[in-house]
Amino acid sequence: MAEIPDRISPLDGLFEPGDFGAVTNSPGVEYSQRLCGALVQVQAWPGTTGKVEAVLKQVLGLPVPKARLAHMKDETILMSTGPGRWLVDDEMEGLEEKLRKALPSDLGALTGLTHARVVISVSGEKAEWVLSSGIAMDFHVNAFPGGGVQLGHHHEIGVTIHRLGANHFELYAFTSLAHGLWHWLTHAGAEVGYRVT
Amino acid sequence: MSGFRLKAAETGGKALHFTFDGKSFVGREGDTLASALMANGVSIVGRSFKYHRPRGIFTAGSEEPSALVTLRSGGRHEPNVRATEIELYEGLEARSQNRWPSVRFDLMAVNQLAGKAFSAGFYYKTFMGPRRAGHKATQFWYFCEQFIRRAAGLGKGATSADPDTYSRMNAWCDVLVIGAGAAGIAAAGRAASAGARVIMCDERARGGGSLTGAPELLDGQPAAEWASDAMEELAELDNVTILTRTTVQSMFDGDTYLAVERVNDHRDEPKRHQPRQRAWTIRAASTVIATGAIERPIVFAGNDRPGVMLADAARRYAVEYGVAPGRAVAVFTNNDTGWLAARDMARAGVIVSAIVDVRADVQDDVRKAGEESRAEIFLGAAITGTRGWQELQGAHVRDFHEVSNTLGGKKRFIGCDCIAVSGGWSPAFHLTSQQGGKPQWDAELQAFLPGEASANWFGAGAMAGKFGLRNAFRTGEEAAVRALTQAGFGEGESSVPVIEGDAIDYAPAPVLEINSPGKSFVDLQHDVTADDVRLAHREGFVSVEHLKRYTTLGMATDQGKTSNVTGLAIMAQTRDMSIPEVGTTRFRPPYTPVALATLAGEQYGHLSTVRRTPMHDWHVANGAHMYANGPWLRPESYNAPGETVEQAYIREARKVRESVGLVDVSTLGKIDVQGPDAAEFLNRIYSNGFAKLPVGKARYGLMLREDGFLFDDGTTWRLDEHRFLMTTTTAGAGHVMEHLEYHRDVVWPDLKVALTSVSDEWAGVAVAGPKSRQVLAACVTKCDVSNEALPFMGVRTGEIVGIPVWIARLSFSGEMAYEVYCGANWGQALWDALMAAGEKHDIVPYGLEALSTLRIEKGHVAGPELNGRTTPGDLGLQGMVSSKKNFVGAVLNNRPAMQAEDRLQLVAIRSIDGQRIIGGSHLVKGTKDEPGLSEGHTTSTCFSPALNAYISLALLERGRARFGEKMYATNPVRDSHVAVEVINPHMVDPKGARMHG
Amino acid sequence: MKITCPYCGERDHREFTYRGDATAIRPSIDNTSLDDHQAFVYDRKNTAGTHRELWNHTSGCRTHVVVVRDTVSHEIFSCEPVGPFAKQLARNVAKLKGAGA
Amino acid sequence: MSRYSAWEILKNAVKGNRDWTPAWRRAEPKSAYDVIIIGGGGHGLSTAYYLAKVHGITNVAVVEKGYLGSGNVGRNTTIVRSNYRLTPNSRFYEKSMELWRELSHDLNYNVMFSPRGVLNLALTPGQMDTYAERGNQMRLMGVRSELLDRDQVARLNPGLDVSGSARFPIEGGLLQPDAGNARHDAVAWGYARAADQLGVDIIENCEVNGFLKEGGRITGVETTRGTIRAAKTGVAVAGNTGKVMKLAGIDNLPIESTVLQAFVSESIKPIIKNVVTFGAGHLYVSQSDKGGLVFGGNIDYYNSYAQRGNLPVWEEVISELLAMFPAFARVKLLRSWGGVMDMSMDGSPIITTGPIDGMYLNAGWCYGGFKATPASGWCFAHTIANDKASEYNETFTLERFKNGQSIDELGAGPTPWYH
Ligand SMILES: Cc1cc2nc3c(=O)[nH]c(=O)nc-3n(C[C@H](O)[C@H](O)[C@H](O)COP(=O)(O)OP(=O)(O)OC[C@H]3O[C@@H](n4cnc5c(N)ncnc54)[C@H](O)[C@@H]3O)c2cc1C
Ligand SMILES: NC(=O)c1ccc[n+]([C@@H]2O[C@H](COP(=O)([O-])OP(=O)(O)OC[C@H]3O[C@@H](n4cnc5c(N)ncnc54)[C@H](O)[C@@H]3O)[C@@H](O)[C@H]2O)c1
Ligand SMILES: Cc1cc2nc3c(=O)[nH]c(=O)nc-3n(C[C@H](O)[C@H](O)[C@H](O)COP(=O)(O)O)c2cc1C
Ligand SMILES: [Zn+2]
Repeated sequence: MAEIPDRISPLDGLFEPGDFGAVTNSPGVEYSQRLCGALVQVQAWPGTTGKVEAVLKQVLGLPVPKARLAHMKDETILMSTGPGRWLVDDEMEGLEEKLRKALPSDLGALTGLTHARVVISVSGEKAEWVLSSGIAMDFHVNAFPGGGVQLGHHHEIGVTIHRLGANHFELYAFTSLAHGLWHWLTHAGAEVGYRVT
Repeated sequence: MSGFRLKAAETGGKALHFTFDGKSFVGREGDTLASALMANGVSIVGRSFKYHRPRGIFTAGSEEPSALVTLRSGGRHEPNVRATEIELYEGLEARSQNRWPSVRFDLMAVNQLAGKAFSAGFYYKTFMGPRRAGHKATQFWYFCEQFIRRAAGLGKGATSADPDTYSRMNAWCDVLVIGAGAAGIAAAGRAASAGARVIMCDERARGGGSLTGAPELLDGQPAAEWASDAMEELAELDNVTILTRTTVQSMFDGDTYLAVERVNDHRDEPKRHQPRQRAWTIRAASTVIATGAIERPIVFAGNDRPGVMLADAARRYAVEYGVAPGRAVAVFTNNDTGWLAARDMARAGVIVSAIVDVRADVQDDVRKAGEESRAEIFLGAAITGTRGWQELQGAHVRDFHEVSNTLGGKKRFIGCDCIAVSGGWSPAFHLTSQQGGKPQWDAELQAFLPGEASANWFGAGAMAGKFGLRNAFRTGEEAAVRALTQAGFGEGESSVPVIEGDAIDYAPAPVLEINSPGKSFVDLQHDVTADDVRLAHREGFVSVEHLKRYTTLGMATDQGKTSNVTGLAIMAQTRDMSIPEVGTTRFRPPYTPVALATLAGEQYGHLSTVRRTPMHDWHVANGAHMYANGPWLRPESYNAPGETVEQAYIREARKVRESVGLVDVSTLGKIDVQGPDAAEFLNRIYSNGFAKLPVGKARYGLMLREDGFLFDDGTTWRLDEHRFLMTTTTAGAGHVMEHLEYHRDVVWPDLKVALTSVSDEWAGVAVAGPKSRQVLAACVTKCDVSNEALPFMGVRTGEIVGIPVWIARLSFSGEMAYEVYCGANWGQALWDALMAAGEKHDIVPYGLEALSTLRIEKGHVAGPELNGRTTPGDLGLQGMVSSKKNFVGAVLNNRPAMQAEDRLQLVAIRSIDGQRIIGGSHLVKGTKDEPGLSEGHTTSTCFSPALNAYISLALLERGRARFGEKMYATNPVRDSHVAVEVINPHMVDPKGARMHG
Repeated sequence: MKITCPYCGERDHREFTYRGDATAIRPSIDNTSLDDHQAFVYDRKNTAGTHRELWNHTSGCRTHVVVVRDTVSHEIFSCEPVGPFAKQLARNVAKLKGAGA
Repeated sequence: MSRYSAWEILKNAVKGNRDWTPAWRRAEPKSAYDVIIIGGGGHGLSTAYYLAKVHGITNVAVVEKGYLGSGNVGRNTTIVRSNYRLTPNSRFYEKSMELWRELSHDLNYNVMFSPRGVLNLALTPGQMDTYAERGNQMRLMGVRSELLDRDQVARLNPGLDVSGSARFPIEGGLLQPDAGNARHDAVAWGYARAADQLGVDIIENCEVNGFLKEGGRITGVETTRGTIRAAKTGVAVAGNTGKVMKLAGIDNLPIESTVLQAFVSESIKPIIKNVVTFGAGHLYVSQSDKGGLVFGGNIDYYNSYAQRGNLPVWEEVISELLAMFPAFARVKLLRSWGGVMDMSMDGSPIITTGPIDGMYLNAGWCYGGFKATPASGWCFAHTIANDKASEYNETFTLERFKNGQSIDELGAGPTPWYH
């Protein structure tokens, strides 16, 4: 049987490593991209939230984060993205099947989004500044602390934003719109200098 | 006016070279273009709007009505820049505007000769032209208008795109401070001390506001030095952001402000990688507005001559820029600040020849300031006229009686080349007025004050009518405390400096016009005179808003910052009313004009984002012309070299019917519908039944709007008992998603349904044609694609080159066809695999045109037929409207007019004689010359290779009863008139043998 | 305008989609009265002043909310969740307001 | 009162412009009239004028709550056109064009009707077909229209980005050469002056705050300046329809009020000829005689009675303007403002008798009622005078929403914020 072809990121061809814009000594921001091994959205029904949380905890081995927060362990990120809704990002494939077994439809719904998003990492001293320039959201740590998750948009491009630390964010960008998001990030990053790795 | 650089300042600062109207000059670092021109003795800077009269420099800030120039060239060409605001840089290139051939000699100035006839409202009374019927009636005005349009206008616009970039920034804060004068600094300091997140904006290059030229000592330091230290200290705080060269332009609802940062306008061109300007959207919890006050003039005859300027501006040129505004300056005032301006100018080395005050007497300390200026003093006097050709040479002074507002005594002449006028101060509450705040008149200060707060803002300093430095600091801190409370903070600490210096009265005498013979200008840019105001009154345009619109007072680029109150005063006097009874016009955003590109921000040049399918690059590389379809770009056709779009799509469509083709359908909207109630939910959404759709089957569904008209269509696949994949039209995807979510959340919250857009998760390829099954059979594994195992409308999983896929046997083309979906990241690999598998059948990729041709031949409806005005019945889809269940739109779809027989109904037409039917045709009975009224129109038109004829789908009145009728498809705008036959829209394979086969 | 989404917190109104008068109630699915449906689809009180209206946080969590807003001053008085998770979210709103977020 | 002419201007100029008299009398409300028109906007004033001129009904008062023309007639982007697709609209707006062409003479007031052409840009071949379909409908209805290709469009308006590399490349456009614009304020003032000369009382600063009702019939109004009786009362208050009709006990109408913003740039020398609209979004721009670029786009999407809008629409509209005309980048925005729109559920107007006896309603003008001003007044006057619609407004009823005969030019459905 043929081997499964490589997955191609929607940013392939655009994402060229190097330093760009006003880089003097060190760049203001660094960008990198990755595809998720598995990205699965979990949706509970109003009465089943507790049960779904228990399933998630058991399958992922992670405590379930409160609204607008994420928990991480090893290769797994569990993000709260809406009422009774979570997004699980796992390095390994096969997550959807694993969860589906544990989560019958009377408890909730599972939707695979592995190919629907590309993750762009934005880090560096100017990360907050760059993101603020295009996303109408308060990025101050008091409003958006490390470990926080927010859903927002840059013009018509929706993004889920996970803040890993003071100067580090991951943007879950829609596959078909990733080009547009990348275009903006390069525009915004040029002023402070950006490094693509 | 013949300004010059004052001795004391001659050596300071770096020399900067610049040109004005092609002539070279030298200015100094720290100059504005205005101060540099003044230092070089240039007095005529531009021409007025209507009469083309010479205009000089009137102010020293953003309120400037007169000194407008064109800056830079090429794509950076920018008209109507205020010389008083632009900071000088090496190589600056400026030109005067609205003049021909030159600014000193302008032929259009003949307009002045007809001055009286050109009075306000004159256009409305003439140019109607001779009375003629029909189209001709208006031609006369239309003819004249072109000349008028050419004479009007200020600078010229650029003709090429701008090479610069623009950016945006979003900011949140606890306390926004607008204005970094004394009040602003005090407010920011206080707010910062409480730990609040503070943003302070000032439109000038440096903070300090009026402190930069103030004669006072603060904590023993000169005010300017104190201010710059204070700004530095603030800037060092982590919780304070200071934005200079940043004008807060607009206040919007919810304490949202738009500020524009001129990041690079003080440079020749932007620093590399930097934007020219940045638009800040600032969302504040509370705001201190400390925008100061704007000085206003007194109106008198001949007051528009270059050399007449505001007193505080003249003072600032001398004190802050080291430039004398003239060789001999006369001050004309109705308040004490004029005297201080005279004194400060004299201290800086300017010769003040006279101080003319309308008041009969002044306080001792004011009189002392006058003495220090060594000027001749005229109390109870007024300037009644000026002398000079283009420039000012002197003024006439007469006695003036303040209470009776009358002139008397002999006319005396004073020689001066600059008149510095002060008519008092108008608080700058523009931002609060923008939100609809009603200003209130203060009779004591003779000024409008901001009035009640409409949002979480607090006024401070001169903006709130609290004049004087001591007041500014005190009210700045008070406002900060209120703002802090509003934002949920403590009160912070006070740090008001010790102030030594004048404590003067800012209240002026209520005199804003000296009525004497000669043209007295109220609005310097629009050439509105005091007589125009009186004429408006005579003609009944007495409401302020009528006055404004009839005379255009305050409608120029300065929006009347220095002329509104004087205009009101004249109207008030004419109506024998008080100023507040007359009222004031509303300020609107922006505060000062803003470059359009700044408001487009980073979007300048990049309208909406393109949605790209995973196969996008392949399409482009293979000759596809990409075509906008909703937010996506899709291949129109794949053109071989030399091939037209029509040739290409006919070839592609023919190939599909003969053999096989494939098309990228990744753009279809795809929605994951899951949950125990998913089937019930779909059953309520679609007009046809979905409750009993078996697992592993797809069904074509129709959705109606609430009002019973067709909304969208598509196939929905039952993947599982509780799991469906809905597809929508490409353009309709967003609206359908919202429609579903709305019904789930608002109408039926008790249904357990999860809705997720998976449009980006799946790449989709449709494989169509008699050989399609063979193509799949050649590459699909883990799935039997035989007719028995995968019948029409069946849905299965499988693999292609190891890629997991969904395969649904659906047909849009009427051929045997399949849609194959896989994870988007594999989309290209799937495409390649299908192309390879089809190679021996000569598989072709086909684009939108061929796709459309195939479905037209089959009579399938799409976007053009779902135009928002059609019902299922209109399109022959009544059979898909269930009468056994209730669904969205069911009831209103039953209204009699929507079921009527005389509606436009779907038909097809075929060209009878081989002539081409062109898109957008109407169906008529008459000849080309007399076509008659429209009975219907074409919707989707193509050449059909299957029928070997030009055909079209069409909507025709009572169409279904008219098959066989001969008509014309007329297209006068495209010059065609084609004989057609009305036929059944199911043109190819009406029984469906091919797709079921 | 700023709207406090019960899930996401205070956000710019540009992230939300207006969905109309919240006092117009869709007749239940088995109501077939033409008048009721017509009233729901076409008749509007079009209030000047305090208005209950629906918005969807389209660019955020996609929750629907009922906003009470003054259509003359644009002041927003309250924002309550609707939909299946309304009860759960109602608790959130109180929290979000308390945090001053 | 004198007729206006070039001669009058010269004569007066010589005399220092001292002899001009008010354009209209400041009338005091009488206790009763044959007809009261509520709303001193374009439609109210033109109604009064045609009542007097065409129907000989001169005992008429127009009551206006603020200054005359303070509503939408004084704040619109002045586009006058009849390039409609649906027959009822096409007929009505072409009637309006006929009246526009004669208007300056008719009123003896130069309303500066300027048929400079309205050009709708098409950005895809599909849009060209849609425009052709509309252009053909216009032709069949006797309205001039032309379908232009890209070069023709560019020649008319040199700053357009026709590079083909644009996100939405321009394919061509539909031109209505006889359409254009008119000076908004002059229209209000001209109608007011002409109506006044025919005996109509124009009463400013007089707000209607109640209706007189007798036996289910409207018999007049209560105002801030007293009670005024009338045999017939016409309501033409545009964005305020909801408020005013509530005073008469009509709580529900197929109308929602929203804000539409408009924008004007600083003056620049003539740069665009036509009124140009952009096909990839909602945007229209023209250049005023003063030189300002006057433009507008979508409504602010929520219900509103505030005459001001918000920032997102600025950004949207201006990005679209610059996509069309990139060379306008450094032209500066001078002023923006808002007007309250009476958005009807199908985007088409209502000119009808009722909904109560003695009352007549003129509303639902959405973005587009300025161009309707003459025909709206003409039809409303006809309807009031004859208690029956004219042939031009017989479909503009309230009942159409009930019986499924909506006149939905855009096909957007009963969702006002999508119209
Ligand atoms: C920004 C904007 C741009 C537009 N652009 C165009 C365009 O380009 N082309 C076009 O054709 N149309 C356009 N329109 C629409 C057009 O302006 C309106 O449809 C039309 O002006 C409405 O009719 P009117 O003139 O009678 O309304 P208005 O001028 O609004 O008249 C209604 C009057 O009623 C008065 N009133 C309200 N309540 C009371 C009361 N209780 N008592 C007494 N008086 C009352 C109001 O004060 C107002 O003066 C635009 C509208 C706006 C807001
Ligand atoms: N010549 C004079 O005598 C004179 C003139 C004006 C003020 N004053 C005195 O100065 C003190 C005033 O202090 P203050 O702080 O109230 O006013 P200020 O004039 O010192 O400061 C106002 C500041 O606000 C800035 N500003 C105005 N509008 C802005 C906007 N929209 N965006 C950004 N920045 C904006 C101005 O550039 C200025 O720097 C008072 O004592 C007043 O009486 C004196
Ligand atoms: C076609 C048109 C052109 C306009 N041109 C200008 C202008 O050149 N300068 C200006 O200040 N305002 C201009 N305005 C806007 C008016 O000043 C005013 O904002 C508008 O009539 C709304 O009134 P309001 O702002 O008082 O509410 C224009 C308005 C229209 C309708
Ligand atoms: Zn939200």
